[in-house]
Amino acid sequence: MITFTLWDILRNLLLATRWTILLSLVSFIGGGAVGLALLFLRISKRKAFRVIAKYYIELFQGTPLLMQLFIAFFGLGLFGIDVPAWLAAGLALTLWSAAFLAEIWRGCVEAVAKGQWEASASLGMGRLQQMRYVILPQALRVAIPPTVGFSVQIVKGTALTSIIGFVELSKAGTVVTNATFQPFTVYGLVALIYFALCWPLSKSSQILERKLNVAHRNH
Amino acid sequence: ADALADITARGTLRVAVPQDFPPFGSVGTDMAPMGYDIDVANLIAEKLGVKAELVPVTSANRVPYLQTNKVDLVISSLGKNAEREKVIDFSAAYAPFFNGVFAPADLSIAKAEDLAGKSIGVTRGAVEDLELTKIAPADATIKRYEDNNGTISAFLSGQVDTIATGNVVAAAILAKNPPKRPEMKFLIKNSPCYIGLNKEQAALLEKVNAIIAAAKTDGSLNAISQKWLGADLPSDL
Amino acid sequence: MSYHFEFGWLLEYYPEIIKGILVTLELIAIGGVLGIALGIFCAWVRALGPAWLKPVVATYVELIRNTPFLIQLFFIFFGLPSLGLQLPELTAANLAMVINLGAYSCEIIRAGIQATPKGQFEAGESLAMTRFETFRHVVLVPSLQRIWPALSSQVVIVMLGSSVVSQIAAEDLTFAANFIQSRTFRAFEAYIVSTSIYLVLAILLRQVLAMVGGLIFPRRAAR
Amino acid sequence: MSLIEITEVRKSFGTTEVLKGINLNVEPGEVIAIIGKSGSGKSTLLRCINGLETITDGSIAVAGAQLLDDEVHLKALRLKVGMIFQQFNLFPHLTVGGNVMLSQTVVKKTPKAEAEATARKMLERVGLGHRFDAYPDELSGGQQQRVAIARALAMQPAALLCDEITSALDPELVAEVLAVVRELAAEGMTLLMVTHEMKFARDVCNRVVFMHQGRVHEAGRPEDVFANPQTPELKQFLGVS
Amino acid sequence: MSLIEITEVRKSFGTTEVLKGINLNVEPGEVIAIIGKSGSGKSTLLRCINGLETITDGSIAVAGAQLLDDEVHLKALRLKVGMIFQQFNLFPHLTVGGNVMLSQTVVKKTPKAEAEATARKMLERVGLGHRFDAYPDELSGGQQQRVAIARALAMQPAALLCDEITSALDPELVAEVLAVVRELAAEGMTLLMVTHEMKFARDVCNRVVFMHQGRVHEAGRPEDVFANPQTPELKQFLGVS
Ligand SMILES: Nc1ncnc2c1ncn2[C@@H]1O[C@H](COP(=O)(O)OP(=O)(O)OP(=O)(O)O)[C@@H](O)[C@H]1O
Ligand SMILES: Nc1ncnc2c1ncn2[C@@H]1O[C@H](COP(=O)(O)OP(=O)(O)OP(=O)(O)O)[C@@H](O)[C@H]1O
Ligand SMILES: [Mg+2]
Ligand SMILES: [Mg+2]
Repeated sequence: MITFTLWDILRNLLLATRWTILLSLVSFIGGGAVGLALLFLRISKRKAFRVIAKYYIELFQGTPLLMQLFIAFFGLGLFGIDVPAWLAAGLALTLWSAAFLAEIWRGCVEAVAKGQWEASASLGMGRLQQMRYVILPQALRVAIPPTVGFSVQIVKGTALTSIIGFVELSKAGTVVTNATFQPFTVYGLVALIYFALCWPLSKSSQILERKLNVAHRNH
Repeated sequence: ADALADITARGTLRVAVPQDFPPFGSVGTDMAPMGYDIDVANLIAEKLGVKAELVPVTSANRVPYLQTNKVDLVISSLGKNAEREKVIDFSAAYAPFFNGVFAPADLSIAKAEDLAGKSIGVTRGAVEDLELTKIAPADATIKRYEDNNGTISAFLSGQVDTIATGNVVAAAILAKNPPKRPEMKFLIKNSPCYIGLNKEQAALLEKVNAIIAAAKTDGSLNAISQKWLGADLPSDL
Repeated sequence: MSYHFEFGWLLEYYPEIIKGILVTLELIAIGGVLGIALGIFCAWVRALGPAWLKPVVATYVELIRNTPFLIQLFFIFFGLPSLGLQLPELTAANLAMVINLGAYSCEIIRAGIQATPKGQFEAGESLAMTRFETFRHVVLVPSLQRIWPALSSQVVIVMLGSSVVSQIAAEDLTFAANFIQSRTFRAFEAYIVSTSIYLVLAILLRQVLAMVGGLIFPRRAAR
Repeated sequence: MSLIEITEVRKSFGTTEVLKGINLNVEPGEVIAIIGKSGSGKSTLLRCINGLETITDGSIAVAGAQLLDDEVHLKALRLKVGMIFQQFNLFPHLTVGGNVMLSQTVVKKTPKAEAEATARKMLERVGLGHRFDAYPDELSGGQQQRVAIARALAMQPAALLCDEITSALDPELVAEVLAVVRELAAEGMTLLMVTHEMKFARDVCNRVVFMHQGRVHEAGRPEDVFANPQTPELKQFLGVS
Repeated sequence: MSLIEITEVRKSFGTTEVLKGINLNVEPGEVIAIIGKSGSGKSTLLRCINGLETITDGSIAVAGAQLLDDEVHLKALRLKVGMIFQQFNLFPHLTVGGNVMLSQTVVKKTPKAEAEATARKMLERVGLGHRFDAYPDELSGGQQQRVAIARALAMQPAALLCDEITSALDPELVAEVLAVVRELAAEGMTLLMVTHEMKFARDVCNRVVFMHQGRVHEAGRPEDVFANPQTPELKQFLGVS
């Protein structure tokens, strides 16, 4: 048996954490971009667009992320499309987080008073201009806390990419445990690292929210 | 397409290997895979005259890797059954199965029938899962965990009475001096491991079988067995 | 495509699939009801409860929300026995679900309570109700109504997240899929079927929650 | 013995003193109007009497019992003194009937049938017997405020505190609420009301209390106070200068 | 040719018809007051003219161009007709100056310097030149409404639609907004305003239109309409019976 020192365990977990962070960033940035596009569809004037976006969101929010990853990687492979694992992971995580972000942001856009749409329309702005100059800047303020809050779910969600071969934090935990038979030490450390990644995000989301509420009350 | 030709052309043999199933596959302190299956993978690659490219897999995705042509072989302590054989091909046996049922001394178990009323922890999809499902009495409860670690943790935390695992693993558990000292109750026999290949790859299958046969005679497979299982290859393999 | 899909043989495994669906339903039923109850209690503590309990609940909520469900599950199933508490896998899975949803719903419900107009508290108190009675009879229902859609989404998310309980051998829907694929090596069929079932469950669950909302909230009266 | 005895009551928010030593005795059956500029402390005084604010100094006694700041004493107090707010504060998730029954069943543990009978009687009294099963948001503001009155009455209080109960109402609806209050006064209910309806105060009240900068600046019978204001502040407030 | 020609306009929400065939021509420079009970369709009419609602039947033409429901036509229309709302609807994330400049730079692609000059001029015109860098929430309601007027004026519209633009204001602030409108009228701006300020309507308008149940029930010069209402409905509305 090879013996792992505590440092060996921690080092390997931290190395794997790089994947967790990288995948989170990809998922967040990609999901943000696709989510924004999806948001436009979801609140479009055209019913067809709204319906498409609605079903998309329903599908991606209604199935386990694990399966989405599996299908993105192996499902496409079945059809002879050889997607590398990083692409499949990026794709699935992006599509998945886009569904959630679009829905979060829709709530924020709808929170902007109807009068703002009407006032900007009566000034001759087109729909995109209204969004760009009037609605989004206001929605953005309320959107920041729940968006940051959701990033915690993304960080935890990346754990599932192990199904397509990524040895990120969770998977590294399992693998190391299987070599060391010290589940407590290893999972304790894993939990700690996740907490260290997620807690600052949750906390800043809460602080932002509180700031926002105070700002609201001052109006 | 002919897989063997592809491998030769590519110069690499892509092999799915476990990293959560010691002693067949686990990792070293540098997170590189190691174990019985890894050594066999390297051996076959060497004999084919190509480089081995190891792809760590889990029990849930090892076959999809093969089916989608992301690997050429699955050397992941696969057991064989009729249903599996409908989907993929199996080589000749490359590893014995020295796995047994382990339990603390105060449990008197000598054969499969004695498992009645007991709970047994196994790793889902592993050979011992397939075998025990066949031979365990109806009122024994088989608990199937995701990986070896789950199985061992379940045993150590008392969630199951007995586990089925390899003797080397059991020795490793013993070395940690747990309150429940597992001792071997009986061996799960007649259930060696096979290498998995895609169907209709006769050339590759033939080649792999030839390499295994050669390795059995020239003693290199026996050396791997000694190294990881602490025992000689049984003569009937 | 060289792979040939075949679904017919899955019929052979219908007992596993049915059992898996039932276990998943049990997890979400127990987790949903008790988790929301725990969430209500914690939200009450955080918004209005005794000062000494607040940090306890806050710690619990932060710990759970910032670590993966799987790790929580492992600690309950493999860790609690060392404290002398040995739980069967299904009980452990249920407990983990309750604890997990409890923390998430706590934060959601708290937001609903905090959005209650101050006048509602004052009206309740000036009618001689205690602070707790006011919470229970005046504040709670409109607060829940206000956040019901968010809470429903969270329940669906937790239902989908429940799939990892298969790792401690709890025989839910994902376990069934994994079990089947480990026997037959037909992962695609097994996962496609289980994914479809999850989708149907998610849609049904959403509708059930909307119906429950319609029952406990007689009208759209929350401001 | 007075029903409500307010002695040297002071109340500060942080460093600003809002009530600066209030003395006021309310006799049973009296109807008192509290008038004064915005910010003079009228609402704060009512809220202190109802225990919604804790007083900083002085004492308040209702029917001889001291007002203390613990749940038991507060509850006893609030059973004797009901309060009605500017913003109605009806419970949106309960029907009109449910609103009026709730505190009876919860606080007094009145059996449901009896609570319902009381609720119907009180709603009848404010002219809303027929809206028992309606929800608050189906009612006009005036009707909502009358439900709030019925809700307070259902607890059978010895006195009612009313804080600008018509200020949030459209002009057409003010009259219907005042009619209800007028009737209560005629029936002998003790009323302490903050109001801006000078005509109403003059017609219905026994006594008018003018508050200014946290003090009772002038008080007396409405005839005297309105016709002969003594202080320049009251004169200015009444617009006679 | 009239500036705004409204011909047999009908508008339904679901099955209820809110406008039941409106005919109205507005000449350049005319100042028209629309009066009528709540729910009579006044706001809906203005919103139809501005294209915020799609009409069910009939036609609306502004400066000879038909109002059609696509982005190009709507934009052309809105460049000619500005609208001011009861709730101001300033953009809270922009300064006063930003509010007035935004649509110029975005819609008309006016260079920034020029837009700023126009914005300053318009703000000057409503008496708020010195608040260019303030944010809307730092202004009183009256000031906010004047900014909204400046914002509409900056697009140099041929006509302005005003929907109860003083209804959300405290009484003291109404006058300052009306003063601005009065000045616009004097300068020859075409104005179509829904208002409850009868005195203002009488003083400033050329024509008064009384709407009742989705129809133009009576219309004419203010002197005539207010002094000699013809229909019982208008009489009742004006409180002369
Ligand atoms: N919770 C509070 N915290 C701090 N200051 C308060 C609070 N409540 C009231 N005040 C201040 O106390 C003073 C008196 O307020 P109060 O509401 O009693 O006046 P009021 O006479 O009822 O006025 P109004 O006619 O406007 O209702 C005001 O200056 C107010 O700003
Ligand atoms: N979006 C809508 N959907 C359905 N009905 C509407 C809508 N907007 C207005 N209505 C109805 O149309 C009728 C006329 O409304 P409108 O707002 O035009 O009246 P108004 O004359 O402006 O009244 P007010 O003086 O109260 O502003 C009302 O009965 C109203 O309920
Ligand atoms: Mg007050
Ligand atoms: Mg209107």
